[in-house]
Amino acid sequence: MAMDKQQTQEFIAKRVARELQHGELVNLGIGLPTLVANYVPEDRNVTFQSENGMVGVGPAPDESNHDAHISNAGGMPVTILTGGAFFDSATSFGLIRGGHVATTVLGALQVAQNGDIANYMIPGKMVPGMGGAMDLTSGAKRVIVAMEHTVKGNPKLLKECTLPLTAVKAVKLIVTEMGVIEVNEKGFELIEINPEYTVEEVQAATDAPLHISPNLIDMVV
Amino acid sequence: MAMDKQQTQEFIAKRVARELQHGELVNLGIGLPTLVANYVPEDRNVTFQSENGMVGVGPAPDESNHDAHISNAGGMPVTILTGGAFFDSATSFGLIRGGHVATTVLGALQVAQNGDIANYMIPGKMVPGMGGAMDLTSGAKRVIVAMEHTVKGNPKLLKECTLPLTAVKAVKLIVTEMGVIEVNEKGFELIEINPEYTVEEVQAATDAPLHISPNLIDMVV
Amino acid sequence: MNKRITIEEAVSKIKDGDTIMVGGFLAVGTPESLIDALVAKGVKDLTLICNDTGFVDRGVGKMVVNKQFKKIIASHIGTNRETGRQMVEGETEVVLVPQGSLVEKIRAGGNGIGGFLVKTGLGTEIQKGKEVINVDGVDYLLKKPLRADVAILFANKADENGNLWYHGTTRNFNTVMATAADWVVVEAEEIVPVGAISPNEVVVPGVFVDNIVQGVK
Amino acid sequence: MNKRITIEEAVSKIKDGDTIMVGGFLAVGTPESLIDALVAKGVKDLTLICNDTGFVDRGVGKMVVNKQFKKIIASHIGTNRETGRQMVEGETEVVLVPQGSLVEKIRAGGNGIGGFLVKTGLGTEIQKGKEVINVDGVDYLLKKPLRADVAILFANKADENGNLWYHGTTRNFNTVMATAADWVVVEAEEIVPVGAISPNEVVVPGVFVDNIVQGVK
Repeated sequence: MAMDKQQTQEFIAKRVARELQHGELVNLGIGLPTLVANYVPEDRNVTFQSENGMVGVGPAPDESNHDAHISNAGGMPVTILTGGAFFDSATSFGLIRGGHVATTVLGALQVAQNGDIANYMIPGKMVPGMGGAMDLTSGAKRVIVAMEHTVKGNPKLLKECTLPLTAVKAVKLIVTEMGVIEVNEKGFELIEINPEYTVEEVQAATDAPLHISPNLIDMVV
Repeated sequence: MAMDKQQTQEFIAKRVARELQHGELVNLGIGLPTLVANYVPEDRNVTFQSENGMVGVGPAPDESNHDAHISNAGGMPVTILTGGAFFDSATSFGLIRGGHVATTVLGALQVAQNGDIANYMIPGKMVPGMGGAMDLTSGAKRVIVAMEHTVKGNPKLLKECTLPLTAVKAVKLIVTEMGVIEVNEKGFELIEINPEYTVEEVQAATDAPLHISPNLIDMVV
Repeated sequence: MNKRITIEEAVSKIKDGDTIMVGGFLAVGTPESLIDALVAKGVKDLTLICNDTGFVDRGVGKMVVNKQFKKIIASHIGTNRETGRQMVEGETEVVLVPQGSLVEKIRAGGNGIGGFLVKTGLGTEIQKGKEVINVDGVDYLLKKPLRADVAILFANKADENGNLWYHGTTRNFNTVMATAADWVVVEAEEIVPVGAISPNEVVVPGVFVDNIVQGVK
Repeated sequence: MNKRITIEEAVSKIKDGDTIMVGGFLAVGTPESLIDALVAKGVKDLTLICNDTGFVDRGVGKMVVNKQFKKIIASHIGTNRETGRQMVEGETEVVLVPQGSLVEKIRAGGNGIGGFLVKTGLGTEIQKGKEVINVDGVDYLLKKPLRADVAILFANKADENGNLWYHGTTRNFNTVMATAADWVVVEAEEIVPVGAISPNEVVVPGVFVDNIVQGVK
């Protein structure tokens, strides 16, 4: 792999962007998932929500255009697109829990083969709090995890999560730099593979049985 | 009594108006209670809510000023005073149930000596529905009943209600053309009497023991 | 995304047997043009969720007179004598719900709340068949969420993206019903281009709204 | 009724041991002037209810650094390392609540809802100590209401009657907290005469607000 960290993240974000459907309302987590907004196919009108209180999230403003009262859920300055709207946190989580958010894209520390996800704390080490992640993973119609396949060489796709869970049986799709994995009744099913890797390499980096789709194709970003 | 029906209602409304405190948010039921707004003492700033979605209810508009989109909970055209606000029914009942409405003034079919109130249906005869009455009687901090003392000569202040209840132990004060009755741990306590009546006459028109306040005074409107 | 359709297209999506929410409070803030079109179409066996049943000649009451409902869930039916007649004669099932609970049940249905606890109705006939849940020594009734197949709503102004703006007391049940139906269509007094309603002034974000129609003046 | 008071009068009403709600989301829409005055006053042993604990030098985080809280209820503390340090070293009790449940618990506290059911947190550590209630075959967690003695909030604009108007993403927890405290004070960027905010554009009706103060630019 010639990809550095930034290239890897962009590669994953590009592939996730192709999952977003025309007309959908989408919530992107902070970090890697935020990059997805940059790669939405031009023929698709996707609306982004930020759970601190807006739909129609646009790109970061120029310095000259910066409005301290418009920010995203990561606290970073953003703009609002024409046709967007501001609202309070109660309405925002009504959107999320009420199934109005079609897709949420989140990072994860661990994902289990039954769809369990852990992404909000490492006991004794990192306890930032779950923020909106528990509501998003239990409320959005489709939960996509966008993350690097391993952390320091250790698998993040597991038989069972060992960290405190964010949600049970929530994840439907995982996109990593190695491939695209569907979480279904079989467990993890590899449906697309990055041609830079072999199936054996992906399995070796995954700590749960990897079912190989009969229709496995090369990952296209 | 020289008072006709309209005079009786105005008399009751005037007495109720003196109960409203400076700065209070008040909800008036339809019919007689609506008249209370006309008699608020001038030194008191009282805000009226209409549960269909406004605070700052003002008087009915002139014909020329009529806005079909501004009405009260009885569906009648009203105006909004400067400083008022419009909102939806969820917010409106949040105000009511959340204890933000200090006083509600309602009519009643029956009131029991423990404060039970029945005011929304007569089975087999009149079933209009409770509208907002159940929320108002269980949510407002103080429930005042404004009504004529009897109906067709029959008492409406009873030992126990016989009609389906609107709320249990809700009523704190009853104002009729005969007097002002507090509902407390003793039951009905007559605290003011219309000098046109004797205590015996008020008791005769009341189907539950009437405790006479040691500080009984003449009703002043 | 231009969400504008015709009134004909809108009513074509509403089928016999549907559960339908209708915005409005005593025919203020009611989608009268959509109601008129539904009366003309004659779709029937509907379940209605509405604050009240309006009047015989105004609001959703016109559909009551046209006998289009098999069941009515409302807080008040006293202004439409035909609703009372149909209830008494067993033609239509009527379920009365306290107004504050009704709007909150709809909010729950649209906002992913599986149920909620209120004191409203404790010790009254409303309590029948409902679970009493004690929280820290206080009794409450458990109220369940309500959803519908379709919501037909009113707004004073809508942009082509479905963002809604209201004037006066027209919001009532409209804003909450927008969250709680599988398909939401809004009749606007005025349709404006996207951008004409400031994001600070939007009352209901367009993401809740599937389609808009222009009301007939 | 002119609800305007000075910042000094406002902070004089906040006492050691109070439970205090603070509006804002990562220090956007936070009443910074009131926070600065509370830091100066040094009121302590407070219980904080806030979405997050801001930053060490911005938002409610300044009060964390000043060790004014004995307990913190929030959805996120990751942007303020001092909160984490106080938690780990046992100086401050921290209760983490999922963001959507936190705002809904506050809404329940202010709107007469005795509790509500959500799926959020089912099967996670959040479930510990909470009642699981099954409604029509589906499990939910019962969440209880939250209220406070005091709420200190932000608005972009307030009229002298307490009506509030917001711009951008500053609403966040402010609008809901306005309903849920015994005493509510709002720091406005701009105070305008009554009537300057149209009744159609009011975001939080003044009936929820006890006092307003002018923020320091």
